[in-house]
Amino acid sequence: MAVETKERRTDIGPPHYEQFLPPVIKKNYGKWKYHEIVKPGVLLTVAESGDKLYSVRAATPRLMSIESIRLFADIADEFCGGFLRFTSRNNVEFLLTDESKIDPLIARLKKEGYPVGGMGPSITNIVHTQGWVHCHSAASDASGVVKALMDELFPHFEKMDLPGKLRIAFACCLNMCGAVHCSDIAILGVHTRLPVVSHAKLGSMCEIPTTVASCPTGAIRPATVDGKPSVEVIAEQCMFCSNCFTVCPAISLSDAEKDGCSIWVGGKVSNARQEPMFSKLAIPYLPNNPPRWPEVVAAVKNLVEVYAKHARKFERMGEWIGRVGWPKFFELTGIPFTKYHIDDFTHAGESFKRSAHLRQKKGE
Amino acid sequence: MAVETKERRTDIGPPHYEQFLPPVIKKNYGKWKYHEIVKPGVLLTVAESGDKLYSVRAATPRLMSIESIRLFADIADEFCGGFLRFTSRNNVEFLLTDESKIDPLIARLKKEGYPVGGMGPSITNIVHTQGWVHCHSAASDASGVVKALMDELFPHFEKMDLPGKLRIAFACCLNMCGAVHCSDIAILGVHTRLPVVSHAKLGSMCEIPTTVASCPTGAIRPATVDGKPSVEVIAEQCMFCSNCFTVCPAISLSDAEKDGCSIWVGGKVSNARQEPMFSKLAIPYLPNNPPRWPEVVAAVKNLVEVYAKHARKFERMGEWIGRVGWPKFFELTGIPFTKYHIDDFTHAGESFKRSAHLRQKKGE
Amino acid sequence: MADQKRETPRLDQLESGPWPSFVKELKKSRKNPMTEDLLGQLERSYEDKVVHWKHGGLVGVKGYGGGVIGRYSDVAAEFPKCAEFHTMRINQPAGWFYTSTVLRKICDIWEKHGSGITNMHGSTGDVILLGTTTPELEPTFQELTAAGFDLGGSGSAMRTPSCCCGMSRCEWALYDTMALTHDLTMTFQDEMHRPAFPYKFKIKCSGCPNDCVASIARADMSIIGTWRDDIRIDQDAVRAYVAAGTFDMSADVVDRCPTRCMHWDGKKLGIDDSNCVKCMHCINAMPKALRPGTDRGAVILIGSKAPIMGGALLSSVIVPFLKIETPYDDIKEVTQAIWDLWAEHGKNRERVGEFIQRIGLGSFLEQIGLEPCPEMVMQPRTNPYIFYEDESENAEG
Amino acid sequence: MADQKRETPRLDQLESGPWPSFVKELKKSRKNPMTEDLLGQLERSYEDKVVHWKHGGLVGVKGYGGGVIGRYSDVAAEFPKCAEFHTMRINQPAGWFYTSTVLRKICDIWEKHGSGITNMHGSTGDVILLGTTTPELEPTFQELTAAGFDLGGSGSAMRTPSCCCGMSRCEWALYDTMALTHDLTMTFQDEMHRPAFPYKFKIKCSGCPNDCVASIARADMSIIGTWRDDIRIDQDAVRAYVAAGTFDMSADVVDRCPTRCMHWDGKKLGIDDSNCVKCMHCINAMPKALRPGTDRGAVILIGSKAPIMGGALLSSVIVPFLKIETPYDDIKEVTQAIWDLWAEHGKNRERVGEFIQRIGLGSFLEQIGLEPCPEMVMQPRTNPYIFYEDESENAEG
Ligand code: SRM
Ligand code: SRM
Ligand code: SRM
Ligand code: SRM
Ligand code: SF4
Ligand code: SF4
Ligand code: SF4
Ligand code: SF4
Ligand code: SF4
Ligand code: SF4
Ligand code: SF4
Ligand code: SF4
Repeated sequence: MAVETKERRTDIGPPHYEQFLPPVIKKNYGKWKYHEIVKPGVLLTVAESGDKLYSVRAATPRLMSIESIRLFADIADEFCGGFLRFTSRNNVEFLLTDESKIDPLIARLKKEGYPVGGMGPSITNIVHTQGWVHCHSAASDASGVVKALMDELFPHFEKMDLPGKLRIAFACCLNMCGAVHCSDIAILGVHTRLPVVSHAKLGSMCEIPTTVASCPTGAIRPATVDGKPSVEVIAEQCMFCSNCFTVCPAISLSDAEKDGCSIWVGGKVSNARQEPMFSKLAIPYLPNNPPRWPEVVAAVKNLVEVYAKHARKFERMGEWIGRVGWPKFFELTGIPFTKYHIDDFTHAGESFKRSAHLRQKKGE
Repeated sequence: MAVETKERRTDIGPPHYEQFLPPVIKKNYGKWKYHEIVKPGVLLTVAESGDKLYSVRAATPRLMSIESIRLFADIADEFCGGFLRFTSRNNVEFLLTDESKIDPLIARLKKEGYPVGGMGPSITNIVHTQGWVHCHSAASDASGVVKALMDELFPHFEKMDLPGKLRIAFACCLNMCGAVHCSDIAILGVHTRLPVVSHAKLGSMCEIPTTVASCPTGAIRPATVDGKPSVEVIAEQCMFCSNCFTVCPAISLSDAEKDGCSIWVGGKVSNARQEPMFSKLAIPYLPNNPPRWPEVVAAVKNLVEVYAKHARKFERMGEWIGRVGWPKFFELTGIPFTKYHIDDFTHAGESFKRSAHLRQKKGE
Repeated sequence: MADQKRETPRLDQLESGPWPSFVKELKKSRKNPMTEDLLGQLERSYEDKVVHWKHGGLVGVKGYGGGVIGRYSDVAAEFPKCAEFHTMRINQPAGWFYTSTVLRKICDIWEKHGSGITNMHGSTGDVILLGTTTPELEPTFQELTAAGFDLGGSGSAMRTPSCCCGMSRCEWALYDTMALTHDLTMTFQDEMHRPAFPYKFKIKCSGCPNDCVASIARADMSIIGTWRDDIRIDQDAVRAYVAAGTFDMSADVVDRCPTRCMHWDGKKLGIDDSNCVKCMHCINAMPKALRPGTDRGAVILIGSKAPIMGGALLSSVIVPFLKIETPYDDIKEVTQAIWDLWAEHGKNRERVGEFIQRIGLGSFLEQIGLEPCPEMVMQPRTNPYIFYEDESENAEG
Repeated sequence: MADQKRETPRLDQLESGPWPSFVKELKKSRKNPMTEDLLGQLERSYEDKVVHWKHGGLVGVKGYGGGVIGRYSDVAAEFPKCAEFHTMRINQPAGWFYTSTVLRKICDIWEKHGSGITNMHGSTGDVILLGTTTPELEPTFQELTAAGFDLGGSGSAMRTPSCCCGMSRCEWALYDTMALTHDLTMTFQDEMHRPAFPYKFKIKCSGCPNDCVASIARADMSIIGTWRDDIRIDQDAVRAYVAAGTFDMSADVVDRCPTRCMHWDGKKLGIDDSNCVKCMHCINAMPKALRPGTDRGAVILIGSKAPIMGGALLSSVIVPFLKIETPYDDIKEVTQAIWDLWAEHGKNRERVGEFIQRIGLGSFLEQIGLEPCPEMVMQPRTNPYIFYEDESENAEG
């Protein structure tokens, strides 16, 4: 335990959630019977007791000013006794019992710029990360790409017109602070240029053994440069993961022209139907083109539309691809298949096609 | 090209197969229409031309005396114009056009001790290896285990009473000269004791770097013993694969009491229905108990019977287990699940259960 | 400089469009000079196409080893007010429930001590207060604790646990995710605030296999509700769904069951519960007609993480079924046993999932005192590289 | 000693039972003193429960680097006649077809020069002549070549290719396996007889995806027949199978199709051939009713092997479809390109499958001059560890 002054409170943990639950929840806690999405963004949950709870889900940009949080508080006071919650995907939910208040609430939220939707077979908020707003490691901005994407995909947020849920995630570097590795569609900021080492600073700023050990492919080795202890990078062995940079500030990978985004598809988390799956590489590289990343937006939109057109009811992106096969996926989306798509990391061999099960293309 | 004397013929390759084909095959080569197993061990192949070919399949022990091969030659002369072939699983097939000769041929083969069967949903010959008959590396005999097994499983060779094909393989060491890694049931000879190094001989008989490099787990390191260069084995890192022994005769792993057999299940090779699959560990160790290996025979028989009882039509062992799940397999066979069943080699993590998809056992 | 508005032509383009704009949010707080400079620096990044933050140093509040992420600008001369721009991670209430009152309290504190910019919420679950200076950390912390809030985790520590809304609103919650999350958070305060592990350790609790908090992908320990007995079926309600025609019972439900253990004859739905793997699909499709069984508990899985450095992992089963009952002693015991082993033998920056793969799941189980069972694997090993111990114990009758 | 029969009480127990007995076979040749001593040594192994052979030295015939496996007894004093007991691997005719005449020739040669014991056949496919001495090797070889036979492979060489009976007897053969096997064997005699590779290289040819020669599991290069157009259906014959009742069309055929691309309405069988993965199951189930299409060729897969030392591998697709036509130039070219690369960069005792995994399939393809295509992978990569080259070539419009 830490040394602490008498009056200073520490290790108190978060406030107990119970004090924030509306009465209808307290009463029916653990005694709900069924639910129904009554319209986009409006979930009705019915209790064994017959009580009804409406949850109205509105989009947020996640990056919130305290002014907007106060606005949410005001809206909650006005429509639902001050009770609200946030979701695991950074939407906000207003919790009501009075059915008549739903439409006014929706109208108000829309007016303030926080539209309602993201439920059922739709596209909900994009799980994302800091980007240029806060993180030193970012190979792309996060909030900007998300905003550009959701502006374009917005109809799928407000309507429930997709075959199944479609979860999108964005992460600004390979640390993947979020859901990129298991999303229907994921956008991942990537570096593609070799680390630049400040040999002058390295000795004093970084531990050389830690830096060497940080590289997953053993691309870093100790070296003496200009008489000073430093490290060097073996170019052919580096795959730009940035892990050396994480442990050593004297290393940098950022490159204005060569950083960009890769696109991944077919991951999922839920156990519904198929087991959880990782996302798979769809597009190795697209350029960073702020403020609206048109190449990324077009690529994602294409993926969404192809999925929407071809998947069956309830089928997630990865389940659909599993059914029709990857060759068909590349054919329908028009994405070229390259050597980058073929895994060459540790467990690469596990991804090779080891059977004659092939959908043969008819000969000409 | 090698230096050779004038008259000495080299690099002539095998004789051309065409000269060994019966006339009905020559005539209908590549123009067959369909087939039918008319009775156990008798395959009828019908040509587009309407011609009929009967193949009568008889068991062999694979290890054959020239006396028996001559007997086969005599039988072939008597029943089918001298034409016969061997199969990819070491059975012999007599090739006939005269339907009336089938039953006499079967009777004759049976009388000589080479029973007919092994077709369709049955157990055919066991693919196996040298064992104590010829290989230095054998952790168990091959022919003996196979004979003991097939004596017991014989009804399934003569009848077609299984749900699908059931392929058994035996290999006498981890080199697996055959089909052990992809068989419905496989028996594998295993060492379970540490290599014993003859330090006195090693320096002169083996290359130390090669010996060190041969170990998949890095359990061998150079060492000086009694002043001589040799190697030592790090006990905790050795998993008894015998690869060091393969490259270095001064190392030995044989152990009369501790060598034995492991049993593997659920592999397959064909692309029919599910893709090809590796065999999975069922029983880590059973003792070597010549001449009839009763523990091994009982274990395999149990596996066959459980499969025969529970699998659906066409379903191979691995497909059946896939359908009901591994917990059920262990339950039905009564085999205990141990830590040995959990992979801990390079790609181990790929075999962990990474979902909540579980058939829960009902609570008591 | 701060009262003069910076030009942000690139960012301004992100104010339009139907989706809520983070740029608008930043501008709502631009009266705060830190945020004004943040806007400027961000515009600069949009121009340069590179990030303008440097590695953070070690900053924090007294007695805590984590909860604050230090951050410094590399263009501080130009944007002095955000030269230092640390974030504070504040442990959210379980399930992210708030009242307007408590939210206003947080806003007031952050208005006083920070940039006025937040994330609601961070990916791990915390309230993220984005941007303050080193001297403000301790005062902010003290006001937060006074308001009932505490810091969340960062560094090589237990991280802020999170959970789905569970029993508060979902009929499928098979255990009380919020109660468990709160209890574990309180029990392990020391492990959260004073990093002593080889690397981070995250706990996420989902009430059912739908896993609405992505625990199987993003938590070193994933606790996912499940059941052992039969799915409860209301056949009338089933027929009502079919009559309503929103889906094709055969193609969309029966054929989508991962073990094909359902049967529909046009009138009656049959389920072979012994082959049901509790995937939730049929229940999801017909919430009014099907309900999970009543013998409830959770699967405990371990080890998921992002790719650094051995590749991403999903969590894998270590306890196929556990009743989740206060005071949660068995979960706490297994957690502690795992921590003890990993803390002693894990390498620096080795997540527990990677640690298990390195030492072998079999040996891991042995050392934490759990019995191996076939539910833990997709399939038994395929390679013959077995570390036999004493063959007498392997021999089988 | 040799004319005095050795006691073999343990082996004798393996003479009874319905399965053909290898002990009887040994005894049939026991008039040969080598075999008599082999019986004795084998009985000794049955008693001791260990093998009594030592590592073989380098023995062979002039100008050949393989084809003979040297073998020496470690109890030679007791069993002097099998002190040396080498095997000769004789390249079998494609498809293992023989006439009585040619078999008798082999028997006569082996009676004269060896133990009289054989394997019909070895696991790779050769006729194995089991047991002779060093001086007998060359005379045996010369008599064999005179009879039209040659040695097969051993050591770090191309091994004896083998194939299923294919067009000789099977209506499903989608290319001529025996012709291809014979041609490749003849073309690559030098590679077979003079080991110059990092390790062994096996070729196996199966006429269709049933893979009756286990090529996908046991060959560094697996050539498996397939087709591209539609399965040919005789609907009357389909109905006849259903009427005969040997299987349940829905449960056993339609539901077992791996892509569920079949449809049966009780009268007519429909197949969505664009989703058919050519698994053969439906055709296997109804050989009189269904037949593969007529646009035929093969899939080329590469790299299968037993577990030593990186773990077992199945072969993986490198050419999804190739027309198999004499003179087979494209197969030979791709084989040669693979060998050149592997011979230069493969490590000692590194099979080509392991080599590909080490250098990466993408880079392997590039170096042998094949284009990557999605048919080569089960799925694209899941980890983001991409070795980007020039991003301009990666950029996508
Ligand atoms: C509110 C929230 C939990 C929370 O505590 O915050 C939630 C709430 C519900 N989820 Fe969820 N899920 C929530 C995140 C998730 C996640 C996590 C994520 O996306 O990162 C998943 C896993 C996604 C994945 O697999 O990648 C998730 C997978 C599901 C599924 C399975 C869908 C599938 O077919 O795979 C269901 C079942 C369904 O929708 O039929 C489900 C169903 C539901 C139900 C119907 C449960 C109920 O009876 O209340 C809730 C409303 C449905 C809806 O939004 O369509 N929820 N749900 C989360 C809302 C996020 C948002 O703002 O959009
Ligand atoms: C003769 C032989 C090929 C040869 O050139 O020697 C052969 C011949 C036939 N195979 Fe085979 N297969 C032969 C080894 C194999 C192997 C290889 C092996 O076992 O090592 C396999 C792969 C086994 C595996 O998956 O592990 C094999 C998997 C098949 C299959 C797929 C069965 C499945 O459901 O997985 C069929 C289709 C069927 O039986 O319906 C098949 C079908 C056939 C047919 C019906 C083909 C035909 O129309 O002629 C032949 C007779 C069937 C039978 O024996 O039941 N053959 N067949 C081999 C006989 C071995 C023996 O003596 O028993
Ligand atoms: C703030 C947050 C992103 C966000 O915008 O929400 C975040 C931000 C950072 N993460 Fe993270 N991670 C955050 C959730 C995650 C998650 C998602 C989760 O927890 O569900 C992951 C993936 C799951 C996992 O834990 O594997 C994640 C995987 C990483 C990793 C890779 C760890 C790995 O084992 O692969 C790193 C690298 C590291 O630890 O050195 C990392 C490192 C970082 C650092 C500390 C950067 C660094 O190199 O030291 C980032 C600080 C950014 C900043 O300046 O604010 N962050 N990080 C999330 C924490 C907020 C919160 O407390 O609620
Ligand atoms: C004779 C035969 C077994 C049999 O009874 O049929 C055989 C016998 C030997 N094999 Fe094999 N292998 C035989 C087919 C196989 C097969 C099956 C196949 O070819 O279809 C395999 C598995 C497939 C593969 O190639 O991976 C096989 C995988 C091995 C291995 C492991 C190779 C690996 O990469 O994992 C070794 C070890 C080695 O090469 O050092 C090996 C080594 C050996 C050696 C040479 C022993 C050694 O350590 O040097 C054996 C000599 C035994 C002897 O004294 O006669 N043998 N070996 C087979 C060759 C007969 C023939 O030419 O027809
Ligand atoms: S994904 Fe990378 S850049 Fe983005 S917040 Fe996480 S560590 Fe920072
Ligand atoms: S970026 Fe990654 S791969 Fe490249 S040197 Fe750094 S740690 Fe190694
Ligand atoms: S499996 Fe092992 S012991 Fe048996 S023949 Fe092959 S190398 Fe020899
Ligand atoms: S038996 Fe295998 S694991 Fe053991 S030391 Fe020898 S090579 Fe290494
Ligand atoms: S995980 Fe299950 S219990 Fe929790 S909110 Fe989602 S559906 Fe409900
Ligand atoms: S919960 Fe899933 S596995 Fe169980 S019956 Fe329903 S669909 Fe099938
Ligand atoms: S592999 Fe195909 S073509 Fe060859 S014998 Fe078997 S079924 Fe016939
Ligand atoms: S060959 Fe296989 S994949 Fe094709 S239709 Fe028949 S069963 Fe289906």
